[in-house]
Amino acid sequence: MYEFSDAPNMARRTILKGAVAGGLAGLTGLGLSSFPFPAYAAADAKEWPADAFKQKSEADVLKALYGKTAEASDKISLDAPEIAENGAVVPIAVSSTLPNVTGIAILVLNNPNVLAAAYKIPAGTEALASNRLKMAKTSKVVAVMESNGKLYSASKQVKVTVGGCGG
Amino acid sequence: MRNRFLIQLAVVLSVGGFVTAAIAASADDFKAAYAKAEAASKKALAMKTGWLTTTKELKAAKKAADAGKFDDAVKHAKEAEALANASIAQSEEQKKLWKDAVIR
Amino acid sequence: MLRKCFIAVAIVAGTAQPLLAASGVNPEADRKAFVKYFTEKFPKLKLKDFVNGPYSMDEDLYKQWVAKEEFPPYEFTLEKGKKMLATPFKNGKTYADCFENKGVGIRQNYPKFDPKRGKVITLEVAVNECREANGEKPYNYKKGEMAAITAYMAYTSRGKPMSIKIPDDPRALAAYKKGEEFFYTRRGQFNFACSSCHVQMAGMHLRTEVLAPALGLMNALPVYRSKWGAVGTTSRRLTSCNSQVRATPLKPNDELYRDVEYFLSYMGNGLPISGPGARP
Amino acid sequence: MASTIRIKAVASGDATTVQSLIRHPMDSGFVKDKKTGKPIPAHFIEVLNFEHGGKTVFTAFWGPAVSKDPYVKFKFKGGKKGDELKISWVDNKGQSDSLVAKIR
Repeated sequence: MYEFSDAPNMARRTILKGAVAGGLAGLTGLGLSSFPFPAYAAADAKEWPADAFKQKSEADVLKALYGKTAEASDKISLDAPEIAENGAVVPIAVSSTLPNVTGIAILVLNNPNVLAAAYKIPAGTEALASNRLKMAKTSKVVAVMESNGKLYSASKQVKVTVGGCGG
Repeated sequence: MRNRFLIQLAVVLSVGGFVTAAIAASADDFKAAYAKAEAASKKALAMKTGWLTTTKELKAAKKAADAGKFDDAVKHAKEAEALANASIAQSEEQKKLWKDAVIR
Repeated sequence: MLRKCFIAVAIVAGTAQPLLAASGVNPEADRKAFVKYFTEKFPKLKLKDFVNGPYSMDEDLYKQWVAKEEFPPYEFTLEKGKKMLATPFKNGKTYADCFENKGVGIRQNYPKFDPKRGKVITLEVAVNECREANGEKPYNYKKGEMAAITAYMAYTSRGKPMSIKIPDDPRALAAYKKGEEFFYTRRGQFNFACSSCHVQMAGMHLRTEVLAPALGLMNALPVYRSKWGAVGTTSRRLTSCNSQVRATPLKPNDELYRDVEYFLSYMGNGLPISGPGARP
Repeated sequence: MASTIRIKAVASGDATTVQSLIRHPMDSGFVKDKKTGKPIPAHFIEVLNFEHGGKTVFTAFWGPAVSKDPYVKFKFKGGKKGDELKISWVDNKGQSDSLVAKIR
């Protein structure tokens, strides 16, 4: 089981600092120093929004990621289970009919760090993302989309329980 | 059927509890109680009817004894012995009773 | 003359109904009762869907399963198993030399009874015997390599009906009977038998989990469990179940585990292999 | 070493659906090692990028709450059978991998 809640805040911060440093050091490992202008758009650790991944509330995550607040929208579909079969692997899919979506963020409000995943959606890519997330406990899951420069959100409560004699 | 078994278990456990409450225990009391518990536990394991809770109580007994808390140690050892004996009784009882559960 | 004839009839009848009169063991009758019990308990469920356990019984769980099966988390384990099956041992031989059809599409025949040694051979035992015969160390019976190779072997058998044979041999029947006894025997401080959860309470929610029916349970093994984040063997499945009722688990590959697998696999005869299955 | 990246990219009509599974522990940093009792340090993919025809079509930014052996699915306009799709990732320890796959 994932013992998110056991970790003290201090340790969490230290880990994140380490993560950022590791990410930057990784650039040399990637060989980017010898190819300062890579011919293709490789995954670039510099782009990772470290600050947003540290935040503990929905508002702070959105501020760090997009610098604004979201309004609820029924044009976002958030497909998540009522009861997660296991908090280690919760399939969550989001899609939307909103126009010109440029970014998607998925937040798990009761996780120690609220932001689970953020996606950059270039023009020509649909407003859709499906992934599998860890959930420490029962929580509201929030899907946020940036459309025409504005933020919209939809949410759903997902129940998480510990395994028993099941299966 | 199951209720009867659980009642037996509850009785065994509470008797174990009462005995230890009265007198302060010594290291020797612990050794004697632990040896009995260990023997019962070994017998249960050999019969493949061990309970995880027996092992847990044995460990707790040893830990308490190491800390010089012999009252506690004896209590845990007696509990372990009671659990081990209950598991053996369960196995004996099930030798016949399992047949009642079979889908026919 | 007449008497001889009677004896001949008795012998013919004896092969058709293995030791029925002598030992009172009749696996086929047991299996029919088993299937009847579960099909009556779950009248809406198709027989072949029992092998998918709780996913066939709860829509919310079913959707999560389908989402994961789009790109199953055990994909890497399957690849590993496939590679292992094709990689020669130090002596140049491979698993293909130990198994019929080179180990492909044969999972439904295990466990099988070996009349020469009078032993039940599970697929896991067969893998380790193959390794040892070729001078390799046996694998751990719970996870890792053993789970990977048996997962791939099961994958190549998907859809094939489970085909366990219990020959007319007192040792085979005794193993079957011991397996049956293990299955129905209450153990652990919770005083639960395998059958408590997977027969009487099958399909019910325990906390929020749905208990898998015993029918077809072995057809899904080895199994990927979300709570393990990995594929585990039959031994791992059984040790984990025993622990949950606070019983001290037996050693992986214990004789009783092999026997219960033999019994329960026979109950799943005719149902398709769905291994490596996935479970919460 | 076999690639850590698995891709299913299928063109249908005017769009391509991409599913990817990556072999990665995605350690959150909050789970303790059962043997040592010490937390397993966080180790997770931070950025995952998909490129088609010289242009990025999807970028994922992941934190430690993404499941082990992470999965992602998205859909982009364009792309036809036989086209190349380039996938690359980098994690918080600076490890990385990339793969060029063909759209089916």
